[in-house]
Amino acid sequence: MIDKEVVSVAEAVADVFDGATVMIGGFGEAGSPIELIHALIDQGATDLTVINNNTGSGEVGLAALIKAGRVSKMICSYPRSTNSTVFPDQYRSGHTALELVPQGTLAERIRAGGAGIPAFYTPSAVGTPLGEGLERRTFDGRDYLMVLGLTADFALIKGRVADRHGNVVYNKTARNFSPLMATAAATTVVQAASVVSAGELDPEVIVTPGIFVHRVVAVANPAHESALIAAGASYP
Amino acid sequence: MIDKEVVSVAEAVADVFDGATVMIGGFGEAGSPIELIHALIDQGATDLTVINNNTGSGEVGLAALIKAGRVSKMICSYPRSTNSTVFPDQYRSGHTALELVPQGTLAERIRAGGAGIPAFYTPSAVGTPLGEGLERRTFDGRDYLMVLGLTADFALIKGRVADRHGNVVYNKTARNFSPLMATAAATTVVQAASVVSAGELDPEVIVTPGIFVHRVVAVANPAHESALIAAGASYP
Amino acid sequence: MSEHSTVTGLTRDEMAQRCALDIPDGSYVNLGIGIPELVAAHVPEGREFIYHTENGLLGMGPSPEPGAGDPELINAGKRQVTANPGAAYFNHADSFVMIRGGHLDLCVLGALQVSQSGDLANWSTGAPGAIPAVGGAMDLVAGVKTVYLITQHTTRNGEPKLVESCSFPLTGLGVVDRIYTDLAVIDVVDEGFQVVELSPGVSFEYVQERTGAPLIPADAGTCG
Amino acid sequence: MSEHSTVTGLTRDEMAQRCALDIPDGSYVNLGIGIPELVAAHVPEGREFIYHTENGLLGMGPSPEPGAGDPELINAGKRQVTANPGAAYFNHADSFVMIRGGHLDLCVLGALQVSQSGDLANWSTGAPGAIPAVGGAMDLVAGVKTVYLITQHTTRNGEPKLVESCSFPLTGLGVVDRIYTDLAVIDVVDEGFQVVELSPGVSFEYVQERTGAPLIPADAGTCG
Repeated sequence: MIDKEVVSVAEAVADVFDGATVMIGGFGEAGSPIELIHALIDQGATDLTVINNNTGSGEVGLAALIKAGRVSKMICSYPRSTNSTVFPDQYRSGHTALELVPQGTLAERIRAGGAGIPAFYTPSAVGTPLGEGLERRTFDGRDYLMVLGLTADFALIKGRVADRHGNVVYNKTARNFSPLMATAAATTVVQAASVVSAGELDPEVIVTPGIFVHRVVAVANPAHESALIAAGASYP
Repeated sequence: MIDKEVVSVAEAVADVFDGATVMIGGFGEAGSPIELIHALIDQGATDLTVINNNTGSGEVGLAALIKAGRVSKMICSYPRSTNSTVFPDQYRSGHTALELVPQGTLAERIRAGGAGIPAFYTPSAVGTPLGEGLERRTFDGRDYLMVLGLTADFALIKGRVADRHGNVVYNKTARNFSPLMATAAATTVVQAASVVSAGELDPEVIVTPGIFVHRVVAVANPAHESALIAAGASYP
Repeated sequence: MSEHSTVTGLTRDEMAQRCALDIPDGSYVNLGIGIPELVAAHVPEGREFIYHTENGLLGMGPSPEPGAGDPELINAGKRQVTANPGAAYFNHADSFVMIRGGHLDLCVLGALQVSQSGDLANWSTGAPGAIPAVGGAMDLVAGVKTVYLITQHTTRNGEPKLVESCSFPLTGLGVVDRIYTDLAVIDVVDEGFQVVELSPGVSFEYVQERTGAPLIPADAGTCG
Repeated sequence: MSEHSTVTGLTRDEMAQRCALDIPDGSYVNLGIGIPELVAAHVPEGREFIYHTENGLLGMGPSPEPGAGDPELINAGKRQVTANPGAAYFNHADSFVMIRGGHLDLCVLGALQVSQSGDLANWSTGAPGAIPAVGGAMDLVAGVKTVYLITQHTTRNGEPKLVESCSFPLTGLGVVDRIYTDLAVIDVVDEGFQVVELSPGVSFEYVQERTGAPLIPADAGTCG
């Protein structure tokens, strides 16, 4: 019987290796898999390339991972937020490199990586500093840039409900990048507030089909970044 | 108040013009918007380029449109089915041209058209007759073909439920190409078994958001192609 | 500069209100962070706009009542919002299908600089040591059918934001359609900046003095 | 040809059963139309496969009871099927994300011809006047991790289907991993066709006589 559930967040991230590329779902705090990120901090992998729209807030979740010195490169669209002080320090000190990608191009590059599409053309960033160095090509009289698909070794994702086949549904705008990242990683790990038996999710409403998911772990009451920050928390 | 509902299938397709490119949802009979197609036959537009995975069956729906001589070109992946006799005749007589596209490339070309992506690279069809004439390029040591996005003037689509904002949900494998086509057409027309008020569909389960849909028409008891064929029907 | 002491121009709210007047009923609209967000509070009587936020929601509603929000129902500015009847959630790729694919009717953005050929700079001053951050701005200007800006006419230091050519890093080339400032409404046409209307009590000369490129008067014929 | 009168080889069901033995538990599998479909009836005890059909269903189940089907719940062969617990529906682009993106573990297809370098021809004989139709075959062979074929070893006229190079239009170049025929199981390795096992009562020479390229015996060392 197919059962992708693992018993702990520690087990779920046990094989993340030094130098790995890790996609982390979420836009701001919505969809941020805080418990998986904290387990990754405990696990110790370092020299990570992390792909996320942002760079975290406060000193919990993604920001804590960066603060712990584990991230050698961020690929993101918006590394600047309220309460985002950790990344600027690591960036200015040269510890963490930055690849800045327009948000829509970032999303589509991840989708392409998961879809077996090595490259596509986009009109975004033509004529701007973020288009420099990219190949330019004209279609129907308009200029476009060629950008490459993005893949990762791991994706860490937060769902609302998952079943043991790995099917996932999300909560509101916590969906964001996660369904794309699930397709683009060699190993996709999902934390969900509840894990149910196959057949309990309506096949019409599944957002991420189980084929994209390798491990599921229940985190019954996931923390919210803003609540942790308001409480003055930092991790570890 | 936003209300995209129109009162009849005739009104829904009234502005389809001679020479238009029309995407028609469905894979075989699943998702085929038969009533909209029949309304298009009545309406009279001709010299159409039609994009659909197949070429219809029997002498109803898409096959009837082809039989009526209205289709000058089909873009599809599989113009051969049980009971598909109309297209072969029109193809052999030279009345209807054929652009054959691998199914996954067809789907992705439609998605790209809707996504503002003029071209992308795919490994499908490399080294085959369907790859001839396409630009070839190597990424990471593997060969890919560049293919172009596809757009249309109209998309005719069958949903299960639509709301008056144009949000749509589908029935099982009737979903297939329809959500992609909805994004790729200048005017997207949806027939749905029921049309409800905005707010009656759960925002978490909407498959086609209303921004992609321009007209919605209720067809309470849509015909199934196989049932029509079994009953010996032909249209008109 | 003789008018200086008497000219105040439009407030932030008034700029947003003036902009909202030009948005057709039923439009699908993306509002940038800052003054553009205020447009939502000034929808003209009898019109309905559907708001898109690029983090995956169409049909965005106002802020929730205190305590009633969900930290996972937020807008692109990461503030809690609500979902109106008819709303839909979707993933980020689908969200930018809407943007890049030209499905949104209009976006309203802020500006650091805009050039007379419609180039926009609104994501970076290029200052050394600054953390660059672009978000969805480049995708919005490249994909949305109509791009409006709302901005103060000059910087806090009184420097023009409407210029011959931008000195800050660009967001997009030739993408801006119309600009709403505290002093005027200005179209970007083939010939450059064309004044559409002046704010109450503001003269053409006053605006021209504060603009870094020639202005075409409202009544001049153009082919824009 | 001396064995001709006594050799029958495997039946269609036996070929499918033999193939199923090689599919690991928990595999995500796409089965082509024809003999490959029979694999689903021969899943070895204790294993579970999840079937993908490219028209938008993962977790495809068997045919419905007569009268219980839905004409809009069909497989790629357009036959009515069912959905197993844990199934999911999705659109065609997402379906081919699974295929092209390398997420499916295995597909089992039919063949018109296969070459010793793993080229497959299975969509067209190139006959004049024939209506060409490709469906998802080219995407499957380009994207799925492992490609198995099930096919009669020769055509009805006794011509070899395993050949040095295909004369029919190709589906894909160098894409086939293993071939299950009525006479043998054969891997495509760097050196060509390598016999993995012979069907009961079938000799190597018998198979070689019916194959259009050299066969490597099962016990020969290779680097494939």
